[in-house]
Amino acid sequence: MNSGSGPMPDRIRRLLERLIQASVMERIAISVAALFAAVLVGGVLVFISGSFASCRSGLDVAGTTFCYNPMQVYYELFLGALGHPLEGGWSLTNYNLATTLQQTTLLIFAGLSVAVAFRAGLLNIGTQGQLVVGGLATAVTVVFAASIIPSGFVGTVVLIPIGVLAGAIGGGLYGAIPGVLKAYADANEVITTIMLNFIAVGITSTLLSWQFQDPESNNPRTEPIPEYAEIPTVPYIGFSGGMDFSLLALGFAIALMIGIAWLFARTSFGYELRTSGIQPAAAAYGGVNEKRMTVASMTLSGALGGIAGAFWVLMVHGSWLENVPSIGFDGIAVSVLAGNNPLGVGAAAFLFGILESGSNSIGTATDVPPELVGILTGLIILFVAMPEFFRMIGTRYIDVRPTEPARTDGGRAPADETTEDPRGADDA
Amino acid sequence: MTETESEAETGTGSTAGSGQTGEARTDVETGAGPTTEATTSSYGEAETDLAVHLDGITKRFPGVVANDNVDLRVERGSVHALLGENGAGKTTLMNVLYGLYEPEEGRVVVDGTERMFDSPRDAIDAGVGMIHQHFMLVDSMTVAENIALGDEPTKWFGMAVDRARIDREIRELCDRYGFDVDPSATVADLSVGVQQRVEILKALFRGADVLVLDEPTAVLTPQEVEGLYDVLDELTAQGKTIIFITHKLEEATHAADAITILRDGESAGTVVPDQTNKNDLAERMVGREVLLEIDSEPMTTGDTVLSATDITVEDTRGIEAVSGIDFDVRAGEIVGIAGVDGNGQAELIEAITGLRTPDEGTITYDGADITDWSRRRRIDAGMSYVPEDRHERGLVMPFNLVENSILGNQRASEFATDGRIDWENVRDHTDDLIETYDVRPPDPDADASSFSGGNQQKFIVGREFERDPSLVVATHPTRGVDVGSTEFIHDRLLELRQQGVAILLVSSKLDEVRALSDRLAVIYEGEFIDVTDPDEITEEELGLLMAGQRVETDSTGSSTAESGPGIRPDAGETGDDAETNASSNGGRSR
Amino acid sequence: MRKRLGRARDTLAANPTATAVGIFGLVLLFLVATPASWQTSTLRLAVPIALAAIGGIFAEKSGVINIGIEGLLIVSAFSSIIAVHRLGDGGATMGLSNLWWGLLIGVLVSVVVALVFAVVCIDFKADQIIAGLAIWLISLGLAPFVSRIVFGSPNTAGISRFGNVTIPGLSELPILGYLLFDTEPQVYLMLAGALGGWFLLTRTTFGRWVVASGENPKALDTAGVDVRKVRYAAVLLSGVFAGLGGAGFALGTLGTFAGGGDTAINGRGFIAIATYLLANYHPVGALLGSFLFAGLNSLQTALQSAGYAIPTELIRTLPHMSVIVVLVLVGRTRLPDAAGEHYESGED
Amino acid sequence: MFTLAAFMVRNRRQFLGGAGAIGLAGLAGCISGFGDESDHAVQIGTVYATGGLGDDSFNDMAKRGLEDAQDDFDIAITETEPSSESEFESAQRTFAESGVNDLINCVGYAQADALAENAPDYPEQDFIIIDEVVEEDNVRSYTFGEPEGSFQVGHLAGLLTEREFAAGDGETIPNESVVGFVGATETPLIESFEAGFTAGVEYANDDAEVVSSYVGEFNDTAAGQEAARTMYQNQDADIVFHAAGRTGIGVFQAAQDEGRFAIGVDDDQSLSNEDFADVILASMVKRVDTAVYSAIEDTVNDEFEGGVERLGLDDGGVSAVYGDTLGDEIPEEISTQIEESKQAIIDGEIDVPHEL
Repeated sequence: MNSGSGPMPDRIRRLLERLIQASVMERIAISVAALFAAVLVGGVLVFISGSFASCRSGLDVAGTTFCYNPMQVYYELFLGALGHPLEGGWSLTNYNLATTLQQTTLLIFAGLSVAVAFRAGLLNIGTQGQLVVGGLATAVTVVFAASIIPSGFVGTVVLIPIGVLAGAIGGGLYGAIPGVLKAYADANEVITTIMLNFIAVGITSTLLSWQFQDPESNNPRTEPIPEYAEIPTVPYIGFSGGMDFSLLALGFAIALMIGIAWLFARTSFGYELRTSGIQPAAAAYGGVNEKRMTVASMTLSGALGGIAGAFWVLMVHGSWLENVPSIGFDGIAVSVLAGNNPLGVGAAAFLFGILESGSNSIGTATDVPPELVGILTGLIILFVAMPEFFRMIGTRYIDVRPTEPARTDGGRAPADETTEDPRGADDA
Repeated sequence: MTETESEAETGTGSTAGSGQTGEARTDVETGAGPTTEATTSSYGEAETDLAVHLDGITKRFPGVVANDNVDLRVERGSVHALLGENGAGKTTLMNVLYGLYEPEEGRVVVDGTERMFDSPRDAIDAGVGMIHQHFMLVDSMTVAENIALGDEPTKWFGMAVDRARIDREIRELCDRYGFDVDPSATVADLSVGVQQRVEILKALFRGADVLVLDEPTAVLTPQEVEGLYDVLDELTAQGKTIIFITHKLEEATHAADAITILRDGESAGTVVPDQTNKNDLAERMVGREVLLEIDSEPMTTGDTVLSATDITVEDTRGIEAVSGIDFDVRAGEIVGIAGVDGNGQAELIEAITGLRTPDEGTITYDGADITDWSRRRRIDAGMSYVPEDRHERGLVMPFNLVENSILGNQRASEFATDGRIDWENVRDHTDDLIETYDVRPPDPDADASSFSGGNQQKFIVGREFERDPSLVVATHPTRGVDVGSTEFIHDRLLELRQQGVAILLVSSKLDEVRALSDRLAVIYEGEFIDVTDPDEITEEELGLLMAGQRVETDSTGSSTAESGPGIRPDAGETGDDAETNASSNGGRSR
Repeated sequence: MRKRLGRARDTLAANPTATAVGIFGLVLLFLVATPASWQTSTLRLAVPIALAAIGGIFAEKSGVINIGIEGLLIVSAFSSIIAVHRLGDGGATMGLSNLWWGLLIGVLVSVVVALVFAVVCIDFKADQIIAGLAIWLISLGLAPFVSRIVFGSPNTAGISRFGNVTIPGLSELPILGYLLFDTEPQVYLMLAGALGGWFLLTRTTFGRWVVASGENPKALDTAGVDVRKVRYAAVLLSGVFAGLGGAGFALGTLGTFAGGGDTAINGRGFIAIATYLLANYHPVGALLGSFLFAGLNSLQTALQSAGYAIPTELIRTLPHMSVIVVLVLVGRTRLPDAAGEHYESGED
Repeated sequence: MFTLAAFMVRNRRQFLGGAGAIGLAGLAGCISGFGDESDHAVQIGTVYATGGLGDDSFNDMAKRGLEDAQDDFDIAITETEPSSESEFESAQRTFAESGVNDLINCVGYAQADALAENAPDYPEQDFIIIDEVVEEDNVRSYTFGEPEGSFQVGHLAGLLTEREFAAGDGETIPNESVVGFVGATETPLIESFEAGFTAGVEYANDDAEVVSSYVGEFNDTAAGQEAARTMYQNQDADIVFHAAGRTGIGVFQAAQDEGRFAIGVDDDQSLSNEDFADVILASMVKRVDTAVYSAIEDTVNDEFEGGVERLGLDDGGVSAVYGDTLGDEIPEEISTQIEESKQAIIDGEIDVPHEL
């Protein structure tokens, strides 16, 4: 990727290895543990709630009938999302897997959006709103552009990039608002972005009924975009068009994911963004204009959210509908599970793609309410948020206490940093 | 295990007897001859006369022994100094006494009774009060609320705090010890000296008989320090026992009845001030002879590099912190700014380095007006800055040294092209820095947070000095840094000066600014109260200036004339009542 | 501009009497100038916002930012309705009306969820914002999950609601009478909660410890008070208040709970957070602030049925927009110094 | 507790067995667990409208049709309740993909777009859609004469509002002729309710005023309550008709609190919501259950065909049904007039508008 620098020198590889071993491994361990813990708690919840439901045949324990089998629920959830690969007649390009990958693609964009902001130290809860606005921008732009651009292959090649760009711009501008409010009016971004989510819904539906409503439809939706403007599927190897999923979109998402990772690791902007996220004072000291960085990272974050909206329109629905599903909120879960690491977002998005798609299987194949998936999502975030919990469990069984460096010179040993405030006025 | 052992001791023998056992163990384990000698010869009272007896305290942290078998005997009604360098384990020892830490070994005996303190609550109940170096006060609360915190008397069957009673009790205490503190004032509005008194009142309110003061003078002006000594006298006269932690020989010998020295977590003996001298104390403290000598040859100064005119800066609360300061710094010259922390130094430096916009005035740099320049532009123009707060500003703690080595240089053409960082180059640069500035351990991949303060500071200094700057702004460059690193940093500063770099040095260490500076400005309440030749001013005069007292015989006036308008004509007005006024414009260091 | 606003704010804070008189004047104006139906509906709609905000004040003042307060409103609301339904709508259990049992159980469930949040944030040192979001998301899933199991639908069955409680004599007073002394129990709870919260926070030992725990936990710790316990108590208290708000709203106003989408709580917990920031952590101020947001909400309904051609969807966002406007104009309320930070005794 | 442990052990043994050579069979044994359903002759999938079950009107009516059919035929039911319009397409498709459903019920007009897209992709799959027309061979569309039914209850409201009438918990305000309409979303279908209602009110009484409010959601009872309360208190409305699914429960609550009347929709809500029977004057019943039942009946008998079926006043598809408690108290001269206007509509003498 970095064409000028030649083969990757050993030292850098070593650096990467160390980085991975030190923090990334721990993160992965915590994320996996959190997933298991959430599944476990969810399973218990399912089992117990089964005693309140009514059913014809259940498990009788001490006079109580338990109607739900957690094992069955998770079987449907995880394998149902892949189209039941362990059962007969399975094909790779099945509908359930297509749904899973469709959700994965959207969640990669949403997760990246959240990750970019979180890494910059900004808790952007507003990806949902940015997605809603970006999606509408895409739908409206493509419908308008389609009227002046020839149809067919040319239309596909021109309209899709225009649509994605429109989504990015729409979401980016909408994301910039809380950035500006934070930078120049000191308004807490958590509150403003949550409020802007509600406002996005209001504004878009107002715009819709004012101007963009499809007169043909009873639903609150925009005019459908022409079929050739939808993301095309890959012939022969891809999933069929009816499945509303394209490998090209997933490929683009993965490319974008790698691009963001590269941005963080190898560019000045990425360096400044990460520094601002960890220690704003150090970033300011290092010549970063905090205000501009706040606006820039929120804009980038919003643009990624807008792209998620664009793909929701271009790949899934072919038009923009009111009541956009909560992809943006799930993006928070994805990013948190991924430790805000762009590459981790891919894996986490796939997991949540499975949850989303598997909830259909739960709904149809079991009596357990599919809202279980929402609870699981919350539980996963909750467990990921408390690494200390797993560290405590970890240290109880394995001694993984980090080796503290001993006193390395005549100066203040690290232990003294804990006993005396390092910023203290210690005149020697 | 040790705890049960010592409990068993108490159970069987007399307290004095168990003390003997402790000492014997000291001998065997450490073999530190002088320690035992000093302890027994100069200070061998029976334990029942002791207000506090810490016996063989050992406290370990992961990887470090902070206290190693330390003994401390404090006579009732005395002032006892605990002397040692930073990191010698003084605060740790006192935290053990205050119940914040549980020692791995040793006994805590207060008032003749052995105690096990699980929490500060227990210590408070046993009559031990602690005044921390960083005051444990809630800024937004009133004096009365702070003093009573955790011990509030109540009325209406515990339903409500009995505020009248708190005020009454505080007034009684103030009368008794001669304090002048308004219970209804908000702590944030008080000067540091008064805040310290609030801390002392807080301990007294809880019925403390033993008061532990951690570095009580660190943030005080010399005049406030004198006031503190008076308070200590008053307290001991009323039968209270004082332990104070310090690393200043002067204070220990001046104020204490007895001094216990700590070095590297071990006791280096207890002495009575009359029977010792400073050299002996210093040697015990540092373990070798220290001489802070700086060879600063006079330099021929070049062109003006930095010039500030009529700079006025407001702090974050909108209060004027810097009021119309003028000065300039020439190439090959070190201009020092001395002053008690919180007199506007931080705001002034931030205005110069581009972290804060001055409300009035102009700053020129190499002839260009840079008042409105961003921090970025100032860095690019060759301004280096060693910040006061290395943990918040100077280093990104979770980043390793490689990443930290380009903080501020992340867009410099040396390390980045078209916004892409060439990490290979950066790594070479880091290796160079580590080698040249002797950063230990020499591990570029270790997180900044894992290095000791001295090494962190050396790394920052290296990064800033190797930037080929034309101006270096260094604030407290040796704060919290060990002696060896301090010397090294001083040498490097002088070397830069030799190379013709303009240097602006801010420090609260009088010896440092006096020794290094070519010209020395004293800042008080946001104004330069005087600009002097550091060689011609005595430490006493400097101390008075820092407290806002103008020197009557203006012998240094001539040196200010050539350095531009350094004195504000009206500065004298504010000079008199330092203690009460220091508070009014936010002159706090926290 | 910003500075001037900040100063104006400081001036207000420095003159509590003048501020109080000013606010009282505004309230009076509101009472005289608006129709009674709007006032009563404002009071009713203020219940979940005001009580959640007062709860949030305690948690945040103690240093734990409880952004999961929306979740607490949700769980207390739906569990109180389920409880009433299970115990028997309209009946009484052990001499106490089932509605009141429902309120108790709603509060209890909210406290249990708050306890989970407290354990996660205080003992397991989770990031408070993330953990709060998790509590919200879990509640969003739990409400329809449970009611689907109990009722076979994301929506609960309907139940009867609290009736007005009239205080003899006082209810005859002009305006104040019908507003404050002839109203529903949850409104009394809200008024009592604001006064009680104010007393607890400013006049009791516990209140002082809460403030110290949020501003400078080390100071509290060295004064011999267990910061951990204070924070636990404060977070649980936020569960109590939010529980009263959620259950009171459900039993007094909703009478049924829609679990789909944003649920029937519909972001009121987040508005509560904005409310206490606006009120600068003052419980009575939070009560008045909640009137502002609830008033906007009922204004929206009033405007619409009065036939003004403002798009419905846009009017519906009025409260949310005003939160942002308020945040921008007032600027960042100074959070307690240690809010969001973990504290461990012995740590420096 | 003991049995629980035994269950776990058994399950684990099964699981371990599943991991062994025979593998899948064991795993299947473990996951299928309890709650098995036996095979049925016919399987019906239902995708509900966004208000979800428990709305006491639209969705619950469809559900009732299913249950009635279940009583009469050997059918298995699978259901899903999407929470937003954007989920309809995948919900329908998931049912169609599974290939086991003999009929898929799409409840609600909002599913039309999605169905229009899906139906051609699954030509062998039978669908029905309620409230909207999708012209495909494998889709049967059921529409109702909502404006006509609404006209009837409008007529009733218009007649009652100007006279003094008290029954149950409610009473009218005789000197003010104002009635209200609370709708969910501003869509053509819901607006056709208002159009019919307004026409009915005007038919009864030229001076009567109709105030209307759209809440924006089908399941926001608090908003429904506030909207209706404002009408009762500020605008002196005495009867409010709702076409807002679950939001309408708020209208009933407000009516009860204010001592006024409400008119229900879809189902006879004085029966489905007994708590409010003392304020529900009447309901505009829309026999969604009949539609669902007939479609299932045809499927079971292998007689299903695509096409459009319109259910109106004449065949009882829509009708004004008096409240269970209050109906008896409605004066006869009024019910006679209602009966007359019904006939007039059926005969085409009254032209009921379908749009505002």
